[in-house]
Amino acid sequence: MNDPETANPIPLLEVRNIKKCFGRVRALDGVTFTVDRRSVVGLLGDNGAGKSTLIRILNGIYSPDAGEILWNGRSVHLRSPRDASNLGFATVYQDLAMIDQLSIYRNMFIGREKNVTWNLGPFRFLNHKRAKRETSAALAALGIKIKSTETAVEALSGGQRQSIAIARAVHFGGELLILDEPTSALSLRQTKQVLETIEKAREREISVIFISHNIGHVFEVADRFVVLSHGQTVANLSRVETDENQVSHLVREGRAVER
Amino acid sequence: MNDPETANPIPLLEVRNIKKCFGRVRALDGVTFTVDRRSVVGLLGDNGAGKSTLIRILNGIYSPDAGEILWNGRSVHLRSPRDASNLGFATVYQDLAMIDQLSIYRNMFIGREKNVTWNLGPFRFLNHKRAKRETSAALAALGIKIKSTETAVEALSGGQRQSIAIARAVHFGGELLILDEPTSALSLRQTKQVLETIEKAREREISVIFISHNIGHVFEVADRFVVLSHGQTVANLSRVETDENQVSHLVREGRAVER
Amino acid sequence: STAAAKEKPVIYSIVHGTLSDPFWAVYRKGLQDAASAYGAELRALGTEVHSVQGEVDLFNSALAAKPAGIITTIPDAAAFQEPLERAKNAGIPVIAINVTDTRPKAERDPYLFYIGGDEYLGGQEAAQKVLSVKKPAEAACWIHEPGHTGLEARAKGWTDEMQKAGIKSDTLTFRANNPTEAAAALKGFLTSHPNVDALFAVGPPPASVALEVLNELGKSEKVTLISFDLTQEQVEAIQNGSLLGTIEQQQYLQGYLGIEFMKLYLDHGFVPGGSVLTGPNLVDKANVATVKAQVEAGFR
Amino acid sequence: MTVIRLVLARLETGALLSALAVASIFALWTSNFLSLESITSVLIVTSESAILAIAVTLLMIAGEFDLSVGSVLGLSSVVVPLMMVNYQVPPLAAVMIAFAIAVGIGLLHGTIVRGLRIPSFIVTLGGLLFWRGIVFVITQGFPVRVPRGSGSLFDFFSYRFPNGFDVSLLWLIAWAPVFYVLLTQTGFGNWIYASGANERAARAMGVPVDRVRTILFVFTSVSACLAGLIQVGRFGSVDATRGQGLELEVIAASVIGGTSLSGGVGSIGGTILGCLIIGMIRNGLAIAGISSYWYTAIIGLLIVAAVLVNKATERFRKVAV
Amino acid sequence: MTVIRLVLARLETGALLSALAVASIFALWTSNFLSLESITSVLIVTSESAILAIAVTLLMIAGEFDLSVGSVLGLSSVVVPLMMVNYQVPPLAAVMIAFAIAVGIGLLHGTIVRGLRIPSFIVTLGGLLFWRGIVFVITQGFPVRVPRGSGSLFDFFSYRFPNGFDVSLLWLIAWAPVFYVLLTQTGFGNWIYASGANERAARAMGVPVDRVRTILFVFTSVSACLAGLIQVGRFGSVDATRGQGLELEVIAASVIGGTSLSGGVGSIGGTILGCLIIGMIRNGLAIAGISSYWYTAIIGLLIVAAVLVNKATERFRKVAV
Ligand SMILES: Nc1ncnc2c1ncn2[C@@H]1O[C@H](COP(=O)(O)OP(=O)(O)OP(=O)(O)O)[C@@H](O)[C@H]1O
Ligand SMILES: Nc1ncnc2c1ncn2[C@@H]1O[C@H](COP(=O)(O)OP(=O)(O)OP(=O)(O)O)[C@@H](O)[C@H]1O
Ligand SMILES: [Mg+2]
Ligand SMILES: [Mg+2]
Repeated sequence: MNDPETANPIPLLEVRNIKKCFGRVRALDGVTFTVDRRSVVGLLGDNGAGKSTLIRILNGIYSPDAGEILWNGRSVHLRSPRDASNLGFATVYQDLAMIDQLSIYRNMFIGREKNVTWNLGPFRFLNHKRAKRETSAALAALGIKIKSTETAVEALSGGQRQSIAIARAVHFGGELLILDEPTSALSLRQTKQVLETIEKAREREISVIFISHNIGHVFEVADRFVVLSHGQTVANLSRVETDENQVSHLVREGRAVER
Repeated sequence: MNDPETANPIPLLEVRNIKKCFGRVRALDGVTFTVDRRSVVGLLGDNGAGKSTLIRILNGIYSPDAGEILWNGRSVHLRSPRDASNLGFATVYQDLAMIDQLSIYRNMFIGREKNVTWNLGPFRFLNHKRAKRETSAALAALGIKIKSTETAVEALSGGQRQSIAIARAVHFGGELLILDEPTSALSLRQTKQVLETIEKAREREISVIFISHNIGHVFEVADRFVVLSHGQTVANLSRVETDENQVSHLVREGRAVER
Repeated sequence: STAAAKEKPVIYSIVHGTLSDPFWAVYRKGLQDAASAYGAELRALGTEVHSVQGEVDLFNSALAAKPAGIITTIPDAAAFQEPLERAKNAGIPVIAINVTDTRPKAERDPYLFYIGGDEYLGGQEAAQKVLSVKKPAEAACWIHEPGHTGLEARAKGWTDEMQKAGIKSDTLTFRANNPTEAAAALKGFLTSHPNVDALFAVGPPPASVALEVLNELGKSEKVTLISFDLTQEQVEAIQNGSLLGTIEQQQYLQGYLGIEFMKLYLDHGFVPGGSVLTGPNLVDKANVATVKAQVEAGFR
Repeated sequence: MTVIRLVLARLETGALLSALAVASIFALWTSNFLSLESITSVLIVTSESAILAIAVTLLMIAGEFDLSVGSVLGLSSVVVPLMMVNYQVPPLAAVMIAFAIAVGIGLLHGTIVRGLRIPSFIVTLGGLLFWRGIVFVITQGFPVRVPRGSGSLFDFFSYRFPNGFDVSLLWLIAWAPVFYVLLTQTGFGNWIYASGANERAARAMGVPVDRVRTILFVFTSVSACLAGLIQVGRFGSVDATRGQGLELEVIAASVIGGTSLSGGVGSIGGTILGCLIIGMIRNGLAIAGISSYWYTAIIGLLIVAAVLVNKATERFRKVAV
Repeated sequence: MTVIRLVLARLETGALLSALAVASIFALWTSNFLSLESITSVLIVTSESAILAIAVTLLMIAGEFDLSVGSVLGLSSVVVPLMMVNYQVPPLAAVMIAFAIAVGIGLLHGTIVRGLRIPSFIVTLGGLLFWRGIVFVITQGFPVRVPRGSGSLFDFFSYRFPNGFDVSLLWLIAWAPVFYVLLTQTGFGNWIYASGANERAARAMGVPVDRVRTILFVFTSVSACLAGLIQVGRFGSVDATRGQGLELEVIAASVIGGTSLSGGVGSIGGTILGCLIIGMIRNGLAIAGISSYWYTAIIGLLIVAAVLVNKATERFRKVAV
């Protein structure tokens, strides 16, 4: 938005040589890639490759041992998820991160209450009606059918929970949508809707990082494929350079096909 | 095992007209199907169809409002997961159900300690070494690479956690293995291994209930497809009667193709 | 003078309750005044709540510090037997104050002598004072810390004496840490026992609550209130007639004399012939004026 | 039907039923339980403890404990009359200073819990001992006479109307709705629930968990200060043991009112009812003439019984916050 | 290096460092802290409280509280001499009956928690009041003396050797390893951790959570009984307030030793060290002759400081149970 030129050379997000150890486990060992404006990056890798750790670092949940994160070309230090959401990140975590005991609509707006408050002098109050209405709308937009937004999240099925987390991220989505295996529990129908949503996000100038083990799904939407293996970036390919087979092989073997 | 005749007419498990309401939500509204010996049943259905609720009922976590469960032809009342495991069920729950703070090998044997205890008079003690060794072996059998079985489960990646839960169920698998979306977080490589494991289970006379939204995966292993929709059994087809398209359609639409 | 400072004997004082209790505050002042007068290094300890066990543990710690002498209460003779014997073997003199082992000297725990009052007598005296002004229809006595041996003894003295006079006396056991709750409970009791017209509060906390409750109920006239120990509030209440009187032990003396006698024993080996009784002493309208200034200055 | 369902669904309903059960038992048992005298004294007790318990409830919902409230109450009760008597501080200034101290204590507790990552249980247990020790140091154990001449100020906290009611009830009526609105109608209330129900998820969703809890530690200290001032005005003197043992009682009231010890669940109404239940039990037993050694035992039984009524009706309540 | 890593990784290490820190402070501060007299008296106090705290720790790891231990300790301490004096029950039988009562109380608490789904906090708070009330009722507030002739039996629980050490230390040395083995080397120990860390998952994995907790309630009551009898032996008498306030102290010792209030985390060694830390602080301050003014306040500070040492070294410890 700051820079509406179409041929902008500065990428939206740049991740440079990020490293992170847990004790003796090297979860990330030098990860580098960029997310351009209006692009969908598919982040791939075997189980334990370090994808979720990277996402947590992007949200300030962990701090990296080394490396740099640049946002719009400027180096940023993310100390908490709050910092990240202020920058304009919206994330669906792999473990979903919802408050089971609270209702759907409260979960929708936790940490984002300012969107549904009304002011009385210096005080801000929640507009419950509006929160419920907006929640219903956001769910409907994703094609999710749930009887009441007052239901506690713990009463939902695995897929329903996941849908709500996605709806939350999409609804507030700033400039970067980060989806860590968002479709793992979703039915075919729901999955299709999520993939469409990703497409629409791109059209709305929102960039997306999309993690999934279903390479087919990733291929349907991504412009660029970043493959991690044992915490390292082993490939960074644009859609035109590659095909499903090559990417599958990279994910499986953690290195390129021997020629 | 009790009845080694091959043409046994009594199915291993029979679920008859199970119903379950939560407040005004009818999660299950009459589910009926059977699991034959040495067979893999694929349980399919849209998000919120009631699959996981059924699994919880089979494990005595919820008690059904109506209906009957027959095991080897005899009606059983399951009051707790302990009852179920005594009958010979081993389950991977969709939400995994592990103790995050405990180590991998302890998680492996919780509730199944008698497999790794040694006796001193009337007392039973854990054999930690053996527990770790057996855990490593069970993980290796599934092709899972993890540095140490002493790591806390909370330090694992999503896919690693899921692999451990599967390893646990497979390792103790009695006569019926119940897998609720076991491959959702797994990489292609891991998924393949799990599907192979299911095949092997059948060869070892173990029956399997396999839930997944990936109909391709289900088709690779299942002999029979049970489709739920809004808590009801809308289809129960053997492999020879159907194909992937028909099942996909059933799952998507909740009813058969109009002819 | 540094040599003299080093010479200062270390004297421990240990009690079975919290020193933040108003009663022990006065006692402590006695200790301190004597300690500075006689050049002793005072170490005054108390438990956090009423606890004999906690006191014995403190006593053991004090023994480990190898002091010149220890001044302690003996709320439970059996519990103190073994520690006192150890003190004796270690050659550390002990003076008992406030409550003690009442058995004859030959049988009792090994300590030098006792300085203090007699709780049971104090309770009796409270009853006698009330009986001297009227014959209550029904009486009651309020222990704010049930199980506290000293308070229970006061209550028993009162109850026995009332029974002798043929008057029924109930025992209340509401705690007074939360005065509002205690007030509500006392009101409840007075509602359900409308005949009660004499009340014995075994210490300042229940006395304070009882004064307020009787005032609020307009029963200050009808119910004769008597109490134990002295605070400014009680003094004022005696002056304005809402409190008949209060029994005190002159515990300042227990502290002051404790140090003084310990010093005399340490320097010259003096031991008095018997117990030194500091109470019970009745304060009522007749003598309240004389003690008022003392209370304000913290001597009573 | 729907109305009944909705009422039954609320967390407070169980506590309400418990309260009604306790009230009925005593009303049948003793004739005086419903007298004005008895009602007012129950209400006074309830108001005081509820003012404190409400703040403690919020903190418990957010997943932390405050064991220091009794000592903080003691401290503020002692500090105000002491300043007025010994240092001729004007009453209003003394009160302001007491509240400032309370704010400081709350901030201190919150900062230690948050900055040093020490469990709140330990920090506030330390606080329980430390602030009680400070009370002892400044009073030297002597009770402090409350200057009633300054009645006008303390009347503000606890004036007793001729009909027996007390200003403290008005304080509760003013205090409770503020916290109720805070908890249920603001984003901050959302954060309180989220912090206690699932701290990790709350952080991931952008809730400033540490800040929320620090603010709540300030609330508990300030409430303790207010409750202390309400008590001070009523009785002629304060001794250094004022408020001892209160921490457990307010936590108990919260739990009786439906607050969960593990965080994430609780309500203002339930807590007030919890305080009412405890108040009624204590007062009712005294009216029934059980005042002696059985008193303690029977309180124990009735507390369990009261919660039992709550639980027995629980299955009707299944709606999320 | 690896050995150091492994040692640092244990949960107990933090508590050990705290204990060493406290011991060093007092050893430097006062010359008598390391005298035999002082060491034995710390060990006696530590043994008594640790015997109780160990069981409380297990229960806390399993995710429940027992606030009634102080009252149960009081009850069993009172019941034994009372039966011997008033009903001429033989000593051994009296002790057996006391243990039977303790088992009964534990079962009762466990059954109410489990059967009626009332939080353990409330049930055992009820127990705290009820059993204390019963003590008041049966003693009428007066201390009970242990008949001397029976000395031989109580020597079994608490005999002080000429060198100052006490049998209670042997009890701890016998008691602690049993629970240590139970917690770390048996399936039941696994269940204890699982029940507290994630009750729902534990049930799903086939852990009989309710049975585990009920058994642990029995353990806490029985431990309280044993600790009570040890104290009866040491003091030769019991008063009606015996054990009052103990519940908070043993929970504090557990938490200082690294036990989590929310369940799933804790160790026997840590708890013993926690008891030792509290014992040393009390003893050390008494020996140092800290002005009684400051005594309480400083205990509070030192408890927080002790946990701080523990936390400061925490990042080295990252190995699962
Ligand atoms: N908190 C932690 N402590 C210790 N090790 C951790 C922690 N979090 C992650 N790890 C380790 O770091 C590695 C990377 O984990 P991560 O969750 O990032 O994998 P992932 O690529 O998301 O895998 P998946 O596809 O299974 O979700 C794993 O080996 C994991 O065990
Ligand atoms: N404890 C509960 N309380 C109330 N409603 C519940 C509860 N558990 C499940 N439900 C509801 O029952 C329905 C079925 O849920 P279930 O988890 O069985 O679906 P599912 O088929 O497993 O879906 P998914 O594929 O998303 O995992 C859903 O509408 C859900 O909201
Ligand atoms: Mg991941
Ligand atoms: Mg499911």
